Formats: sequence, C-alpha cells, structure tokens
Amino acid sequence: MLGKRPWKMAAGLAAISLLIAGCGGGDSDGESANSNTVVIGLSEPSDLLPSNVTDVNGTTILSSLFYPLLEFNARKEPVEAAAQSITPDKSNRIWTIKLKPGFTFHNGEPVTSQNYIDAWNYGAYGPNAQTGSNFYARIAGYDDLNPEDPDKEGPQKAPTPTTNKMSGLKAIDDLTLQVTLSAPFSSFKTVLAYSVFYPLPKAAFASDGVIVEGFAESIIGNGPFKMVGKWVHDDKVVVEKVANFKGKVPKIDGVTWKIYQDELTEYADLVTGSLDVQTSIPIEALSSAPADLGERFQRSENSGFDALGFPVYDTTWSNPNVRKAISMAINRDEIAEQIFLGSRSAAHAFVSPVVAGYRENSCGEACQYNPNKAKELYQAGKGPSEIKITYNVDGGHKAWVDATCGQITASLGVTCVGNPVGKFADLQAMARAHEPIGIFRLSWSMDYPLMENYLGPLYSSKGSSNFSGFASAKFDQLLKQGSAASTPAAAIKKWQDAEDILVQQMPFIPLRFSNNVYGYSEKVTNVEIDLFMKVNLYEIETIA
Amino acid sequence: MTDIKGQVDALPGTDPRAPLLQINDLHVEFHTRDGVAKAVNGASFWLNPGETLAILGESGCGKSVTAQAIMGILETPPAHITQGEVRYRGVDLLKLPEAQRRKVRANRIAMIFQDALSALNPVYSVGFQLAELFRVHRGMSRGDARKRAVELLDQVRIPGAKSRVHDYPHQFSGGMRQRVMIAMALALDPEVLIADEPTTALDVTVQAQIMGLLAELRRERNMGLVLITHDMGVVADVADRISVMYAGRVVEEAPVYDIYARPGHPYTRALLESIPRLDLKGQQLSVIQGLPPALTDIPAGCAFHPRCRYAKDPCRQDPAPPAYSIAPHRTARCHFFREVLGE
Amino acid sequence: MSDTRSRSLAGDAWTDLRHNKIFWASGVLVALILLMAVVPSLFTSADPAVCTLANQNQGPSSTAWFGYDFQGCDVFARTVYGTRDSLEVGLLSTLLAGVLGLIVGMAAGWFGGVVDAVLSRLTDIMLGVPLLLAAVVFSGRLSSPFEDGVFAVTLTLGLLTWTAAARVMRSAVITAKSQDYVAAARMLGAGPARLVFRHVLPNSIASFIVVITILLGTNIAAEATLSYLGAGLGGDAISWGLQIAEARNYARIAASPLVWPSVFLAVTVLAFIMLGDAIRDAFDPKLR
Amino acid sequence: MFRYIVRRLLQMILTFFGATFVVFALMFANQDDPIQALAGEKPVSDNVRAVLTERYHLDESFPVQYWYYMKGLLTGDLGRSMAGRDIGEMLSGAWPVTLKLSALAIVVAALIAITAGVWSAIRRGGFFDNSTLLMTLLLLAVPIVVLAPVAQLVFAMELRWFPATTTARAGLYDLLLPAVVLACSVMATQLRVTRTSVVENLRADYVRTARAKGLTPRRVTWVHVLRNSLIPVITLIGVDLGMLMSGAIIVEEVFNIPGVGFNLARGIRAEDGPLVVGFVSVLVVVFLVVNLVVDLLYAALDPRIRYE
Amino acid sequence: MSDVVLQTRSLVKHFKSRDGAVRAVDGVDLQLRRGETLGVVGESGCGKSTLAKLLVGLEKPTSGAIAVRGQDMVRLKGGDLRRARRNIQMVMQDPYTSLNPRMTVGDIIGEPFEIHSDVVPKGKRRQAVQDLLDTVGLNPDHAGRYPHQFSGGQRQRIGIARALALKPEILVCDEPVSALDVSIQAQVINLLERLQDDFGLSYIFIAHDLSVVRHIADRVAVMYLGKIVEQGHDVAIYDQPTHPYTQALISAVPVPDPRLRGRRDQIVLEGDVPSPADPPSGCRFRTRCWKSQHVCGEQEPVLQIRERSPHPSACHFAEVRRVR
Repeated sequence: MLGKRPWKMAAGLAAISLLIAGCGGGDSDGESANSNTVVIGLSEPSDLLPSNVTDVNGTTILSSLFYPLLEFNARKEPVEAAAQSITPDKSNRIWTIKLKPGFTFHNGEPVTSQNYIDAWNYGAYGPNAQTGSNFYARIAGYDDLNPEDPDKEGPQKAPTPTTNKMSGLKAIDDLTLQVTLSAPFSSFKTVLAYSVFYPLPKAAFASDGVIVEGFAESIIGNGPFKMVGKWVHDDKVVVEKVANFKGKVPKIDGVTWKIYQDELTEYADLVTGSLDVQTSIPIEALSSAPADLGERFQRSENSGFDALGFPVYDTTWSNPNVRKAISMAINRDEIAEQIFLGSRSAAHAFVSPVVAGYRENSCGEACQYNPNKAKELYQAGKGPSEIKITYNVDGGHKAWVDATCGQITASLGVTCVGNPVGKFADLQAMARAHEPIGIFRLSWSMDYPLMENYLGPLYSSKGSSNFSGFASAKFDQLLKQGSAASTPAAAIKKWQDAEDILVQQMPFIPLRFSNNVYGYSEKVTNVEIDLFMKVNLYEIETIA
Repeated sequence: MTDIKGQVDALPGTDPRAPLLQINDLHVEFHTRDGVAKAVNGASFWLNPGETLAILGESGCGKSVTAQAIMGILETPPAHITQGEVRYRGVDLLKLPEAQRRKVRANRIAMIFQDALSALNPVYSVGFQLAELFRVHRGMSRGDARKRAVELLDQVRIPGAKSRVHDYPHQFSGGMRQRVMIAMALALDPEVLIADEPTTALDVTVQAQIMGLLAELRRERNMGLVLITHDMGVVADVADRISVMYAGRVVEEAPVYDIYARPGHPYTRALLESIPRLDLKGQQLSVIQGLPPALTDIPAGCAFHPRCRYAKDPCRQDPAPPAYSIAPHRTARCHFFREVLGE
Repeated sequence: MSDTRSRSLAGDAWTDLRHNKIFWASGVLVALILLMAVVPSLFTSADPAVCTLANQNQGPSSTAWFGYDFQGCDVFARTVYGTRDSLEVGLLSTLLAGVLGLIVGMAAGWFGGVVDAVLSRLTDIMLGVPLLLAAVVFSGRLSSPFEDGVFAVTLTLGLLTWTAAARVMRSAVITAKSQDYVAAARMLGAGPARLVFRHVLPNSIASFIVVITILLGTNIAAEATLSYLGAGLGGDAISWGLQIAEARNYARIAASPLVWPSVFLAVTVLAFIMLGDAIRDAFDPKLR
Repeated sequence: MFRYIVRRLLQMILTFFGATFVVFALMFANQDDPIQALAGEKPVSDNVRAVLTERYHLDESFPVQYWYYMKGLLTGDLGRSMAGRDIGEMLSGAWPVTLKLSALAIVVAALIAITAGVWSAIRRGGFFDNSTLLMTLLLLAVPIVVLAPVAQLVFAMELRWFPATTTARAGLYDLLLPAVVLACSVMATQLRVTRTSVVENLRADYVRTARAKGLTPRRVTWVHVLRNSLIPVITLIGVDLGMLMSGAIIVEEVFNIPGVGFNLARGIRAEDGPLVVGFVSVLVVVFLVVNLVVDLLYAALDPRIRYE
Repeated sequence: MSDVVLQTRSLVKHFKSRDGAVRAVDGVDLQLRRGETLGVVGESGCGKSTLAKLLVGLEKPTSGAIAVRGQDMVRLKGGDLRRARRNIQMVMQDPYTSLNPRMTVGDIIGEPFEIHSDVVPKGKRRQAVQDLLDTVGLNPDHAGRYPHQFSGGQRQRIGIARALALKPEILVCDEPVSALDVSIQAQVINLLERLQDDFGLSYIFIAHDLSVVRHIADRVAVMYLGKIVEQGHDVAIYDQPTHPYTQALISAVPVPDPRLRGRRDQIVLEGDVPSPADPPSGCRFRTRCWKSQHVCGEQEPVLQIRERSPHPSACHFAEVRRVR
C-alpha cells in the first residue's frame, strides 16, 4: 500500500537522486598527456562566428581555426598570409585582394573570393546583428544593409534593408576580390587582418545569407587547425592540426583551449601543471609568479591602454586646466609598479606604443607627476573639493582606483573616493544619460594597429566609446583627413596633430599601457604572446 | 525456554543460597546545578524467588532511581552511586565490569517502565525491538528472532500477534503497549522483574488486566517481582512484602498484611489515611502537611520529621533513626514506632 | 527574603544575567565592538583613508600594529574603522530579517491554514531567489542616494535571509499555541493580542533568538561575499567584508590584511552568539 | 499519501509561477542595458542594438515581456540567452555537475556533522564538544570567499592532493575539495542541530529501555538514538541542499565548475533575464522536490508521521 | 430552575479527521445545581476532557446547548460572552503545562484582572492576587516566583487561584489531582472542598480515579465513548451500579486492603475501547459486554430510569449488582 510504507517511496526517490548525482562520473582530461599538444587558458567566448566575435577569447580561438588575409610581423608591419597581395588604387578607394591558391577549408572546399564576400555580407547585414559589423562600415554599400532607424531606440522598428549584398564587394575571379570603399582610406590593408574578415565556407550557409544552425558550435575554417568535436561551452574547444596545410605550419599537433571563469583559478591550474599557457596572469598572482614559475614567467607588450575620462558635459569638469591638474596629481609609475607589479607601464601618450606614429611623451608635462603644479592649477581652476572615480567592480579595478584616489587626495588635498558600479554597461549608461558620473575609467585595446583605432572610437565626437562628451570639430576633421591621406605616413602626421589637440584639452588622461604578463608550464617552450594577447601558435613547441 | 537460559554463563561467585536480589545501604547522588541531590540514602531490601516486593513511595522518594541503580542504567554523570551493594545471588553487580553487567540486564534482571509509549522506541516496529534482544543476546538469525517475537506477543495475549509484530508502538493502545513492554522484559526469561509504576498511566480496567497478567506470568516463571508504585490499592492486591521509601530511605519494611493493619512508621500511616475512604465521606481527608524535602536539602535526623505529628527532638538530630526491628520480618525507621503502632 | 515586589520577566532576566559570567564576557566584548563602531578614533589615531603605496605590505610595527595592506593602508586602523559598516550591515539586516521572520513565522504558525500555506510558499520562493540577484538589483537601484551602499546591502540581506527565522518561529509558535496555558488564558477571555504577545511569543522566542544571533554572524560574513561578487559596499565604505574580499587575493604575499578582519569578524560572531545564548537562557526561568 | 503528494505537486506549480514572477520582476528591475552588458567594454552599434532589442522584446513593458516568457515556457521553450544559446541546453549542461557537487557536499557535511554531533552530544561539556563548538563558530564566521581560495591554495597548489580546478565532467574525487568547502558553510548548523537533537533524545525514556535490554552503548546511540535524532537534521539538510545549489556561485567560480551558480552569476551580471529566470525556476522546483523528498523521508524515519 | 447553574442539552462535539468524524462527545445532557459537585468518570478517550472544554468554551460544540444560569453560552457573542464566561472557569489537569513558564505566579493569577479590567481596580490588583494566594494556601510573598519553583501540588493551587480570580460560580475541574501524589492529592481535594463551602461553588469534577470522585462528588455521571451511560447520586452509582460498564469500572478499582485480596467480585473487561471515530452500533459498550444480546446492536439504549435501575442507566439489561 502506498500509504503504509511511504518510506519506501522516499528511499527510492532519494536513491534515484543520489544515482543521478553520482553516476556519469569523471572522465579526466587526457589532453595534456604526452602528445604534442598544448592546453591554453582563456574565458568563454561570446561566439565563434567570426563576424560576431570582437572579444579577445573568441579571436584567439579563431586565430587557430582561420588563416588571415595578412598578419603582423615583429615590427608590427602587415605581411600577407592567405592573400598573395593587397593593393589599393591611386585613390585608396578600390582595393584588390589576390588570394594564394591551393587553400582549402577544413571540409575540403577550396577557398575562393566568394567565400570572403559571403562572410562579409553576412556580417554587415543589419538584421543579423553581428557585433563586428562596424568593421565593414568603410565598404561601399554598408549603409544599404543598415538603414537608419528613424527614431533611434524608439518604438518604431528599423526598416528592413532592401538588399543583403554590399555593393562594394566584387569577386573578379575565384582568387581575386575587389573591395570598394565608400571613402578613401590609405590604411585599409591593416584593418583586413582583423578576425571579422575571415572567409566562411559554402557549408556555413543553409541558404543565401542564412547561417546553418549550430555552425558556430563547430566552425569550419581555413586555418592550420580544425575543430575536434564541438565547442563544449564553459569548458573547452579542442583543435587539431590540419594535414598538409598550405600556409605556415605550426610545430604542435593541437591545442586545447580550456575555458576558465576566473584568472586566479586559471593560474592555479598553471602552477599545478594542468594548464600549459596562461596569456594573462592576474595582478593578484603577479607577486608570487616569479617564485612559482621562474623563467616561465614572461612579459611582452600589448595594445592595451587605460585612461580616465572626464564628463566634459558637466560644468565641474569643463575647465581643461582642472583636468590637467588631476592628470599631474597622479603618480603613474608608482601605481604601475606597486599596484600592477609591472604588468602595466606609465602612459605619457594617447595612443599605444605598439602603433606606428606613437610618440613617447607626446602628452608632455600634462602627464608628468607634479603634485605642486597640479595643486596650483587645480586651485586656480577652482576644481571641485570632492571627486569620485566611477569604475565597474567586475573588472578588478578597485585596487588602482583606490590607489589613484589616494594619490589625488595626497596631491590636491581633496576628497576622492572610488564609485563602483556593477559593470561597464552601467557606467556607460550613466555617461550616456549624462548622469553625475564623476571621473570614470576606460580601457581600450586595438583591433588593428593604427593610431586611428585609438583616436577615432575614444575621442571623436561620434566615437563609439567616447563617453566624455568631448567634441572638437577640428579633431574630427584631422582624423578624417588622416584616414583619407594618400599614404600611411601622411595619415600618421594628421593623426599626430589630432593627438596634440587632446594634449591641450585633456578630455581623457592617459594612465597606463598594458603588457602581457604570461606564464607557461614546463611542457612548452617558445611561447610568445602578441599585441592582441594571442599566443603565437606557429612558434610554440612542446618539450618531448 | 530453559535451554536458552543455559547459554548464559553463570556469574562467577554466584551463591545459590543467597537471596535472589539484595540491596545493601545503597546511596545515589546526582550532581546538579543546585548542588548534590541525594536521591537514595541507604536503601536496603531483599527479594526471594517467586516473591513480590512492592516499593511504595511518592514521586522523588528515590524508588525509580533505586530500580535504575539495580539495573545499572543510571546516567553517570550526573548520577553517582557513592556507596552500597546490589547483590544478585550473592554477586555484587556494582563491582562487575560493564560488559558482564550488560549480560545481567534482560537476561537475569529485566525492567518495565511506567510510560510504555515513551519507553518504546517510536521509530522501530515492536517486532524489531523484541527481536533485537534475541539477536544481540542470543545471536539468533533475523527470522528466528522474529518468530520468537511473535511467540512472546502471543504469551502476553496480544491478539493477532503475527500481524501486529510489524506495527509501531504508537499503533497500539496503552494497555497493549504495556503488554509489549512486558513481553520485552520477559523475553530472555529473567529471574527478577522490576516493574516501575507499570500501570500508573493506564485506566483502571486496563490496569486490572495488566496486573492480572503480571501476577500470572510471575507465578508461571517463579520470578521475583519488584513492583514500584505509589498506589496503595494496587499494592494491597499483589504484594507479598512492602518497602516504603521516603527521601531516599526505606522507612518501613513489612509483610503486606501487617502494614495495612498496623503501620509502623508515621509516614506509612499518613499515606494510608490520606486515601479517600467511604466512611470518611463528607469529612476532610487526612493530609500530610507540607512537602517532601528537596533532595538537595534533606533535613537532619529523620527526613520526615518536619511533617510528622510524632516528631520530637531526637527526630530532628542526626543520626537518622535506625531500622528498628518492630516485629518478625518488620523494620521501621522511627524512634517512636511503638506510639505509631500502639495508637 | 521577600519578593512581593511585582517583577517582570525582563527584570528577572536581567537579575539573572548580572550573575552570568558568559554574559559579562560576551557583553563586554560586544560593548567593545559597539564602541569601536561608534567611536573608532578611540582605538587608533591613524586615518584609515590615508593610504600610502610606499608602505605597501609592510609588516607590523609600533605605528601600525597589524602592518599595512596592499594599498599601503594601516590594517589595524581599517579593521577598527571597518567595524562600523560591518556592524551596521550585520545588525540592521538581521533586525530586518528578524522582524520579517518573526511576523511571517508568527502569522503562519498562529493562523495556520491558508495563511500558513501562502506564507510557507512565499518562504519557498524567497529561498529560490539568488542572493546575488537581489544584491545586484538593490545595489543598482538604491545605492545612489546612499553612496556607500550600506542601505542596499542591508536591504538585500534582510530581505533574503528571514526565511530560516520564519521557519523556526513558525514551528515554535505551533508548539506553543497548543500548550495548556494558552488554552487557560483563552478560557479567561484573553484576546488574540494577549494570547500572542503574552503567552505564545515569550515561549516560542528561544530558538528564534539562537537563529537570529547566528544570522547576525552569517550576515556580517555575507557582506564579504557580496563585496566579492561586486554587489557589496562601495564608495568610501570600510568594512571587514571589503577588507577580506580584497585581501584574499593577496593572501600569499601578505596574510595580515586577511587574517585580522577575519579574526575580528569571528570574535564578533562568537560574542553575539554567546550573548544570544546567555539572553535566551536568562529568559527561561526554568534554567535559573 | 497519494493525495498528499498530488497536493504538494499542485502547490509546487503555484510556487513555481510565483518564483518565476518574482525573479522576472527582479530581473526587469535590474535591466539597464543587457546588450551592452553582453558586449563588455566594446562599443555596440546602433543597428545591432536595435535588432537585439527587438529580438528579446527589451523595449516592451514588464507584463508584455513576462507574457512572452511565460508563453514560451508553457510551450516548453525556455528561450535563448542573450548570447544566443539555448537555455534548455544550458540547463541540462549545468545541472548535473551542480547536483553532483551539492549532493557530495551534503553527504560530506552530513557525515561529518552527524558523526561529530553525536560524539559531542555523548561527551557534552568535554574537550571534543567544546572544540567542535569553537570550530563550528569559526566556520560560521569565515566566509566562503576566503575559505574557497585558501583551500585551493593549500590543498591543490601547495599540497597537490586535489586538482586545482574541475570541469563539467568531473568525477567525484575531483569534486571533493570544492564539495568540502561548500560543506563547511552548512556543516556548522547541522552539527549544532544534531547535537541538540541527540542530547534531547539521549534523555528519552526509550534510551533507558534500550539500556535495560543490555544493549551496548554503541548500539543504543547509533541504532536507537540516531534515527530519532535525525528528523530535525533531515529538515535542515533539505533546506541546505537548496541553498547549496544556488549558493555555489563562489565555489564554482574558484574551482572553475560551470554549474548553476556560475550560470546564474553570469546571467545576473549580463542582465540576461530569460537565462536567470530559467535557472531560478528550475532551482525552485528542485528545491521544492527536495523538500517533498525530505517530508517523505520524515515518514520513513518516523512511522508516527503520516500524510493525508 | 434558579437552582440549576449549568445545563447542557444534547451536547455534541465531532472532530474532523482522516477516518471521518470522531464523535468525542455525542449527546450529553447534564445538570449542575448550585453548590453541588457533579463527578464525571470515564476512561481515557471517553470524551470527558472534550466535555470540559466545551463547557468552558474552549471548543465550540457541533450542536446542542450549554446554559449557564439560563443563558445560552453557544449563542452569546462579544462582551456578553466574555462576561458570561467569568461565571464558569476551569482547573486543568496538568499543573506543569497549564501555567505559562515565563510568567510569575503573580502575573498568572493577576492576568484575569487584566483581561477583565472592571473586576478589580488597578491599584488593588496586587492585593487581590495576594489574597487569592492566601486563599489557596500559598505564601503571598511568593507572587514573584515562577511556576517551576513550585511543586506539583502548589502549582495546582496556583491554577485554582487563577480560576477563582473572577469569582465564578462554576468550576470545571478536569482531572485536577491525577498528576499529584497521594499525600498532595488529599491536600488539593481538601482545598477544593473548603473553597466550595466558602464561596458556594458548584463543581463539575472530571476524573478517572473513582475513589476521588466518590469522595468529592454528590452526583456521578459515567461516560463511555462520548455518552453518559449511567448517572445518579454517588451512593447509587457506587453501591448499586446497574450499567455493566459502571460495574466493571468499579470492580477494577484496587482496594487498599490486602484482606480483600481474591475475595472481591472483579470483572476484568476484555479488549480495548473502540475508536470513537467508528463506534459500535446500538449500545457502544456491547463489544466488551458480557450481557450483550442481539438487541444491543440494533437499538441504542436511552439513559433513563429503568425497571431494575432506580437511577438513569443506558442499558437494556440494567440491573443492580454490588461489586465490592
């Protein structure tokens, strides 16, 4: 009877739940066994479809699966990879890309120029909402695929585009691709190294402009490695070497991209040997890293740039001298050394040293620590007696913000507190809404090595990451002129002029450039991390 | 059943001529927050096979503690047996190692308790609790033990024993539960049964059933029965001899007929008088003034003296009155037992 | 001795407590902690907000007893000053949780039936709401007028931690309301208010007090968890939780900034739990 | 009994809807800019924003959003996360490991708590009792944010007894360290309750009977007393199991376990309404089922309890 | 009429339970006169405690009427009910649980004055409490103590003092001495008798101890399974019981006289009391009755004076039998 022996049921239920919990126990990861493969740590990428990938994790994984049109050599110069040549016409508007022959996708399809056109059109098509779509914006016809919403974020829907093909893309033949830009851009070649410009095989498309369901889970690329199995979310992506790869051939047989939620956790695995490479060791672990890793703890430069921004729309901060005073009140070296333990270096310019056109100390006296001068300027400019620095708590910024505040307090004799918000989006929303946000933090890392990639998004009046409200017509114009300049050198000249405007206005104050601080296990050698925080997969080797 | 008994080793030093059970000058103290509570202060009595000894007294007089001391189930601490002997067939149980002591329990001396509902483990079937005895003490198989359990339930006249063996204590009525308790106590065929207020929680009609059953079983097995109770009526019906306890001492000991006819201690006398009686209807009941003493603060001399109408100076001073032999087989701890008897 | 003077349970409890060593020990400790919260400057002359990177991770010295932390702040000063916000969060959130738990538990236990069913389901739902979610919501919505986030964190913890107290209270009330003395009072004509507040409540509060004092401890500690999750205190707040959340990252370099706030927290929790035990015992006349 | 279960299941449905509503409301209140949250610090173009806003009904009012969600839910569609992943799949990926982890944690906690609780109850006032009291209070005071990394540091990185991290496919041994850390958060109360309960039961009359039966102290304690004492402990374990499943956020992060807590944290931070509501709803259901099982276990432990 | 202070008519109380209605009290008619003690005896489960609760209003009757001095208690509401209730108070069985352990004795006894604030003016309450303590034979100085500091008998006195505070005419005593020791029991019984004389109280005295009831009661009602099976003056019930149940009950009471051992007419009943949720048809005692015949299952015997029963008895075969 059911009623008489309820415990039997309960016991049964309990047993079942224990079974569920207990069974299916553990296959251990055998990846780091004696094979010629490496385990590299990163975080869960938001996506793996190239046009929808803008985060470093996604691009890192994609770099193993795809072979880019071009890449950068040690001197940061573009070098053709999958492309035979990339040449502009005289106006720098029409670019002709010739592909090297013989490349195939992992499924055997030959790589043709149409593969590139299909992929880019998909990425640019507005309704597909690809996060990398901005990168195609210079291509003619992009606007047709992204008609303007008449009331921005209002109730009306954006009109459906009339076409899903950019007029600026043309396949001359199987291996030749012609790209027409909507405006001249002498540095367009540099841009093409970015991951959104990877091709997609025919197999990726279910029909015209529609990606096969689940394609992102098992990407088919044209790179030196192909995926083994599917993307195991929050766990790993396994790739193995492609046989007879036509391009540069890596020395390892495969990579397990192991996904971590937390860098300290990742570091624990690195130390215990469960992980071969950690590209970014968190500051919390830096002080013990030399002892833990010895020679296997390394540094190299990367493109990261940290700054503080002022809400220039707020009258409190409208005086450039006050902004300059804050800048001079900060001892960048001390923070770089003591808080970041050398994982950052003091910045005295508005663009990273990794790009052509960088001038050391372009910021001049405004970025030099000078508490006395700072105080003078601050008092003269009637700066506020209370300062807050808004930052997002999820990024580990508290330590340096507190230290910075400490320095400002010490230098200027004002109160300074950190103002944490949940995440960067909150900070951004506050800035957009012109809420009293105070000084706020900002970081940038480049997508392609051009000064413009720093200046445009951060400081131009329509810059996608310009939250300060800074708008200078002259700056915008110089930027435009730079892009339209006939040679990269001429472009750089204009951009440097633009940077000088920033030095006068100081809507942002440069703080630090970042460095890769990475470590690797005893199993691997020749580990290099590039400007984009990616492991150089062609150089890394395992020790037998 | 005797064949099973043979499996229990005889205790070393057993003297077949000694009384079945003899308690000598037993002292038990409890260490509490309020001080040392002297629960038993020199209790002495004996028991012969086939005899029923009633230990009579009000709550807190130490009768239950005495019983538990005999069984060796007092919680120590807080309880401490500071002095005295508990001799079973001449062997002082208090000096036995715990392992041997354990074998005496249930095998030789068994006990039943007042409230069978709480004395039985609520979460095991009565069958389990009965069978447990055979499994632990006799090493029987599960099935055999279960069979014996059914037999036992039959012996204590539980109808439908075979099916009821699976039932839990709460599914039995009060009387039936007490029968289960009795079955449990008699399972290993002990020679002494201590029944601590076995019927207090029961209705009179059920009480009659249980007392009848107990008497019958005692006769059948020639057991010695120690009946602990406060009910003078029940005692009059079944006891051979009576020990009256007050404040941890046996104040009077006598054959049952004598004690009802002529109590030898003022306390016994007062107890008898306070029972409502037909001929006194409409009158005030005779009462014992005051309260029993706190065990932490027992009066000097005769512990009963503050409530005693015979009390004179010697009663108020130590030492307490000795056990005067007032008649053959009768003792009373009262300096003035003659006055009490003579009135 | 004559005790004809009309006495109250509270008065008697106090008389009893005066002779209780544990009460005095924990009471003095709690008083000290409270004093530290109210007037931290009595305990240290250092300014906890002044941090000099030059002192980073320096060991204990006569000026800074517990040494300096990663930011070069005086760990002792910060621990002392951290008492205030930690206690504020702990006490206020426990107060809120206590009041909610008391009301819900009493209502569910006393009324039974539909009220009980609804409130019990509500308790279930609350148990399912992740702490982090509520913390994020409240810190996002409420922190602006109260910059340091004490209000938001308090509200979060208070609103999410009352369930245990409510459950305990409910079962205690159910037990207490079926007692004979409640029936006796009802028979005398006592109204529901009297029955609840005079008879049921005093007799069901004991285990509630225990749960609440433990909750106080866990809530002070939970502030650390929230800080770690990024939904804790902010602004110029100094608290043990923040200290712990930060210092745990550098535990391998300098343990002192992690150890001391943890010790303070543990001692505080211990003191309150002991105090709670003593008070509970004092309000039980049987234990006197 | 059957009717009781049916009634409980019906209540469960109501609770389930209540929970989805509350959580959805909280998520709605928390909604600032999930699209930007998704993109991190990189800018989002207006077009992408517009499309995603429409896809996830982000510009709709609360009732409409809730309606869309419930409509999907009732047709068995848990929706997609903001990152475009199928929430049903995410659930089935995250639940097993969390269940395993929390079950292991509960087993560890219960084993230790019950053993130590019984021990200190038997020897109350003794050294063991007092030191466990102190230990449990310390455990209570040290937050898991400290405990987890310290345990990882000591037992994984220094002593190398356990792996430093695990994965979704972790075996029981791999999960042991995080489970122990998790267990610490609930062990203290369980131990206290066990102790109190055993102390109470040791005073019970049936213990006297058991001893009068000549049973060994061990048998009296572990057979007779324990089962009676377990009832309040079981209740607590039920509640704790629910708390462990949702409260594993930190442990899951530190030990890199992609379970429920981790997904919840991610969803909350990303303002990912459907994701969070999906996870919490399942959480509540599991919690209620656990409670039901606990109640049935009561009846198993105590034959006096019968449900109607 | 004026002599009757309490009267019940067809009083019924059914409790809902899993197995249907439990008929705890199933049609009870009682009358209590001024200054009289009505003893109600019966074994556990017979409904006597439920009856007590019904009388003092702790339970609402399923049907029937309770009249206190002619006023129907069941219909009264609000202030009238509260005032009427003062007239009938109860002394509870268990002196350990019926006193709030967290209130002082003074507060416990004074509580009725706080509830019915018009009875004694505020300033005089303390005095009134001390008077009450004195009345029940407790030291008035002990008003500040807590219940656990008193012995069982003293606590029962506290319970009595509380019940007396509102100067009721009727006291329902539900097993007031069954938890007490013999010597203490006598003290409490004496106290109750003295109070009855002093204040002209009427008692409903519920007990399972027949000797106590016999000592104190003027009239006795015997209950079995929710019904009164026999009723009459104490002498009639004890010396000339006519209902088999009464006879069995009385015969089972042990007599404190060893000389009578084996000489008494002892009727040992078989089996247990049937469940009140499913009582036997007809006469409820028939399942255990040695006189039971076919008619007993068919027809329920009415409580009335019968041919061979000079007082009301609910047995078809009522007949006097001396059982001691």
